[in-house]
Amino acid sequence: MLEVTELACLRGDRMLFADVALTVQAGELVRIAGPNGVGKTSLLRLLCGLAQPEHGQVSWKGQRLERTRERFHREALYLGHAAALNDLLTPLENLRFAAACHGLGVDAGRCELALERIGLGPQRDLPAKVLSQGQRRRVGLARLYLSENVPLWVLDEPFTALDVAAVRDLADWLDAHCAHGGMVVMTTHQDVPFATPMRTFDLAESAC
Amino acid sequence: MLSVFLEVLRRDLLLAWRNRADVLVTLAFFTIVACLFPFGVGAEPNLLRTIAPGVLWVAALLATLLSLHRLFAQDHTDGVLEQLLLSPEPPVLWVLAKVLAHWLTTAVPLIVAAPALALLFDMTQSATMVLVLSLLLGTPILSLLGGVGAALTLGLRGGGMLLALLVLPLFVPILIFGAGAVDADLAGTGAAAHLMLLGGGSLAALALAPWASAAALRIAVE
Amino acid sequence: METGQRFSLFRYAAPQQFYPLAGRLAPWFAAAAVVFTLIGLYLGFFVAPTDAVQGEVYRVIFIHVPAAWMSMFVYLIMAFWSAVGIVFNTRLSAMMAQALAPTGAMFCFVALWTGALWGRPTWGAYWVWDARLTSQLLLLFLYFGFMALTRAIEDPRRADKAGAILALVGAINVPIIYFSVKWWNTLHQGASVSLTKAPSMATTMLMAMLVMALAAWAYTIAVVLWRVRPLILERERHTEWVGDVLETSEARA
Amino acid sequence: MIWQSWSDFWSMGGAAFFVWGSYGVTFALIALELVLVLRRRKQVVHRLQRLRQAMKASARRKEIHQ
Repeated sequence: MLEVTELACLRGDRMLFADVALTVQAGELVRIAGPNGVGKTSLLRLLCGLAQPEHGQVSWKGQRLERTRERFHREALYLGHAAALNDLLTPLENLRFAAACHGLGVDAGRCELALERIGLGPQRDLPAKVLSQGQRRRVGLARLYLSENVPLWVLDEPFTALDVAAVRDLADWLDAHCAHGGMVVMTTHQDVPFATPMRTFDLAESAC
Repeated sequence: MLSVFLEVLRRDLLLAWRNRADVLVTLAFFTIVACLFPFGVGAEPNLLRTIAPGVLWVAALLATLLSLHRLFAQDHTDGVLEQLLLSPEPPVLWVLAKVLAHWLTTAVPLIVAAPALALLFDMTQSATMVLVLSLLLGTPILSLLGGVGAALTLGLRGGGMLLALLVLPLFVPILIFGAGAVDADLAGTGAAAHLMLLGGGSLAALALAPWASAAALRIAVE
Repeated sequence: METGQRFSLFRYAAPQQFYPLAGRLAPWFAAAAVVFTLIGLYLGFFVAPTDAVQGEVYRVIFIHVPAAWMSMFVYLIMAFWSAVGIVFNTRLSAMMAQALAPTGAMFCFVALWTGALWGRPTWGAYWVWDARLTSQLLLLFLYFGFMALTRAIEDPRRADKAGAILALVGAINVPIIYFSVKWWNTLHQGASVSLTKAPSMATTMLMAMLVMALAAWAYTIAVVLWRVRPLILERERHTEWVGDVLETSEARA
Repeated sequence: MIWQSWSDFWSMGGAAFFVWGSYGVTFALIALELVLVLRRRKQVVHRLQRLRQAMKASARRKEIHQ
């Protein structure tokens, strides 16, 4: 489904990695592993089309990403380091905006539910600047509870700054997504128990 | 298609409202710059009438320039820009929405304030009318072209000065035709040609600038 | 590292071939520039007659006009390479654009400087807000903007693309700036001041000017080829061929 | 012949400052540009050679380790 061939990434002067090949099938959960600075985030950004590879290509459902950009963006979700949260808007407003931009026809009620699910029900109408680091993270993650119909999830360290219960709940949700034929590609430094057999892709082997 | 345009427009207007001090600061800057000139060149009414169109246009230009960095900077730092670029809709749409929001929150207050400043410079009523019209037709180009500059300099050290260096030369024709319109009206030759050129320029900028901005934003987050 | 070399070799064949070619061609263009300059100066100072109206000072024209032409051509060529870079995603074109900019800015400054020195005895002022001088000044700012932007961005790929977009936006604006300034100038000053010279120019004068223009072309090509070579080396440093180039020059040293 | 003598040539009919000022600055700028371009090439080659040697040395060290 998501296919990566001969991918190479240049960051500034440095060739981070080269010759990366990776295929993610429906229902798979793939963890990108490797030490800091090996280019995990860069790889995720290449996978979701935010950056252009130095060499090689990313294909989605057999088509090169450049050719199928609109469809791919409809069918992929990327959550990066930054929470994509504006400080002057409330979590609810932020979430609604993010969902609308992604082309998800979602009403306010579902957004409220998603926020409750991630444990932000009471804070949903506070300006985002008063939230703690973990709470800010959760606003971004709340999008996952709106995106069950988006097949590919690309997640950069989704478990950082979450408490144990939230990690548990999120892991269950990722499992459910894979069980329904979704795909998850993520990086994490935490050992999270998944029901889905997790495939680990060690990026260090392709590092230059 | 339109939903992302409307969502971004609504959000940016809401943000401008929550952050309305920024809008007021731009407006105050415009007023103060315009008011500095009489102190510099003397308060002789005939002189003031002659320089008024140029002064007000230069002030509007500088005020727009100062507000340009707001266009994408916040979204760039908090990651919203990435998410917008990952939207399935074409980037031109939401770029246009952001530029429109910028125009509505920066240029429109200036245009509303301009007649009051025109009074300070003892401009005639018809010249004031033409000034407002020329601002109305010309400031969209400032926002559109400025958007390209803001996108190109996004996240760079010393980006503000660089932005000025990039866009001010490009603003010169707008200044010429904008101030020229008022001059032409004062000279009795009619401002229609200038205004039409400004309008045409706005349309051309509307057609081209969002593409350049979108391309520049794509490479800025890479 | 090894894998990286393989890929870049495969994809960037063009710079690899262009680098030695540029090295071979540049001296020839430089030699041509010297020859043309000598001929042009000889024609300009010893063959072209004294101007009936302006006297000897008109001889500034032999650098002023070629420099002004060159400054505009160079911007157009920059825009052309930028467009090529955007459309075909070739990296060499962006390097060419960046190698062109300083020379274009230099010619732009020369045109302004000689225009000012020429203007003083002819119009009685170093600077008049003439349409050509003014748009030349704005062109210089466009060059500075391009150079400042490409230098301010650290990531070379982003610098290339951002520079290309700016060069194109500027190229669309250059004619607009020129005509708007011209219009503004006629409105404000009347057509009394203009750089257009005596109506009939002696053939020898024209010849000298054209030869100097050729010299400017040859010089520009030579210096741009020399400037693009280290740029190529820096950008392609991961490749094997750059390693070979470095080793041979090491052995020679 | 246009010029009666060399001093006549250098005085340019009284416009010496303007004519020679133009040519002088132009050729000075061209010379400056050439110097800068050629020096830049030397600097770049030197820097890249040093980088290369450093990289080679670290690769050798790695090999020895293994």
